[in-house]
Amino acid sequence: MTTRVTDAPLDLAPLLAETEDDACGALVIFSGTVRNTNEGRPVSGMTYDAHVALAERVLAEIEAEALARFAVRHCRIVHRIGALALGDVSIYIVVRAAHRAEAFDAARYAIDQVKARAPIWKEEHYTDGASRYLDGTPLRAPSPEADAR
Amino acid sequence: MTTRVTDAPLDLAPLLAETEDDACGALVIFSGTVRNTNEGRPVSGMTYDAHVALAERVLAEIEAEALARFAVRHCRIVHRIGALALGDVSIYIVVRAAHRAEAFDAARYAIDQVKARAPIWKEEHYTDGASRYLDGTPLRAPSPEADAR
Amino acid sequence: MHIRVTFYGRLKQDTGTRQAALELPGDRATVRDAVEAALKAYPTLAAHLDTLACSVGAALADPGTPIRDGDEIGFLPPVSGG
Amino acid sequence: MHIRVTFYGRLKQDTGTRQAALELPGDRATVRDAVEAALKAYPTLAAHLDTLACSVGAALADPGTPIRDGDEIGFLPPVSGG
Repeated sequence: MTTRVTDAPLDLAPLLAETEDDACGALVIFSGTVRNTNEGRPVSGMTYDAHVALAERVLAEIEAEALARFAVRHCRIVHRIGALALGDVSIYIVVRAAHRAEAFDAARYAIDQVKARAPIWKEEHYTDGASRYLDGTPLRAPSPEADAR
Repeated sequence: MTTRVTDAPLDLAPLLAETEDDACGALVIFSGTVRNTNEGRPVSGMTYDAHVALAERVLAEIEAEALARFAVRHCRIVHRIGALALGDVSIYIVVRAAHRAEAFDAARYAIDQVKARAPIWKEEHYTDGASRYLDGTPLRAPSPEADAR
Repeated sequence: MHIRVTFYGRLKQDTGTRQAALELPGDRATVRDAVEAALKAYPTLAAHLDTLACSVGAALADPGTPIRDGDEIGFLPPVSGG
Repeated sequence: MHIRVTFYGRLKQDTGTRQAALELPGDRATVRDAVEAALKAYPTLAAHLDTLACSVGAALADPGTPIRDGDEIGFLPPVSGG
């Protein structure tokens, strides 16, 4: 089974290799990295928590939605959890399409959806030793109407 | 001097290394690759010609414009020329910013500008042995008014 | 009925607990019943009820979703991944 | 005045030439004069004049841009990089 959520450092090369496709002229990659400040406070690192089984499902769903909504041929998402240092990569999104506009749109869709829907939580650590969980987006269960569609 | 136009295969790793920056939380990479069809014709490869000295200047200008117009901290562009096979990478654009929206916008700006302004030409080779130069965008010299601003 | 509840993100911090076993009366229950039982055991959850979501196993669940003996109920605060 | 002209992209194909030496009369000239001289030597350029751009050295140039002995004038058809 493809792993999308892992506590190991993320590696871009295998994502590029598994999506290689001569029918694609455009590749867009998004990556999130741990930033050294947030709202003016100096940050020393970040701990990511996740509901791994549900997050795996949600990331796979977002990949499938990107393929269904945009003219793209590949969308792969991997997210790291656990303790990350400054500069560490927390997420890679790799999109390949025939043309660039669709690749950009799909990558943007994917990261926006990950932030809104993936059951993943950031705890920010500060250089003064304090830490806090970041505010986020409340999850909603899919409505029965949506299921029936 | 930084090289932005080369006939050697492009390598992403040094671009990522030279733009590493803890102040950035978002990385967007665009890459163009040689596609196996165009307008329904099977393609076997692509030859890129360039006015190298002018192209180096134009790519550096586009990098600087991306930094000036968007809240991004790094923009690097490299373009390959010469004979490329299917799937080969013709261009990498690497953008790093504090936040993702600006990184996406700047990467998109950069590739749009490269296509409109860089003195680079594609000759497409087809599997039947034919080839043709692709239609493109006429260049315009910067107007004296623009220079005076 | 025995269930397990798992607290994620700041709920783990606020309850001081990653996972706990709870007992629900009777043999029919819903996610709503699990939340009420967890609230009794972990009163600090009260501050999070407005933005709480729940999972049953590997799926998001509504308050009315039925649960069975042995289910694992996830308590999910607002998400902030990426 | 001696100049060099360089043909890029499809202009290289249409003229059959990458680079050529041209002689311009007198010691004052502009890009326009270089284009006229190139057109005499390579009549197939006529089809491309509407969309032609020129460079002098490593800079884009207007038709009125002055050129000097030894300059290299680039003949640039519409671009298609990326």
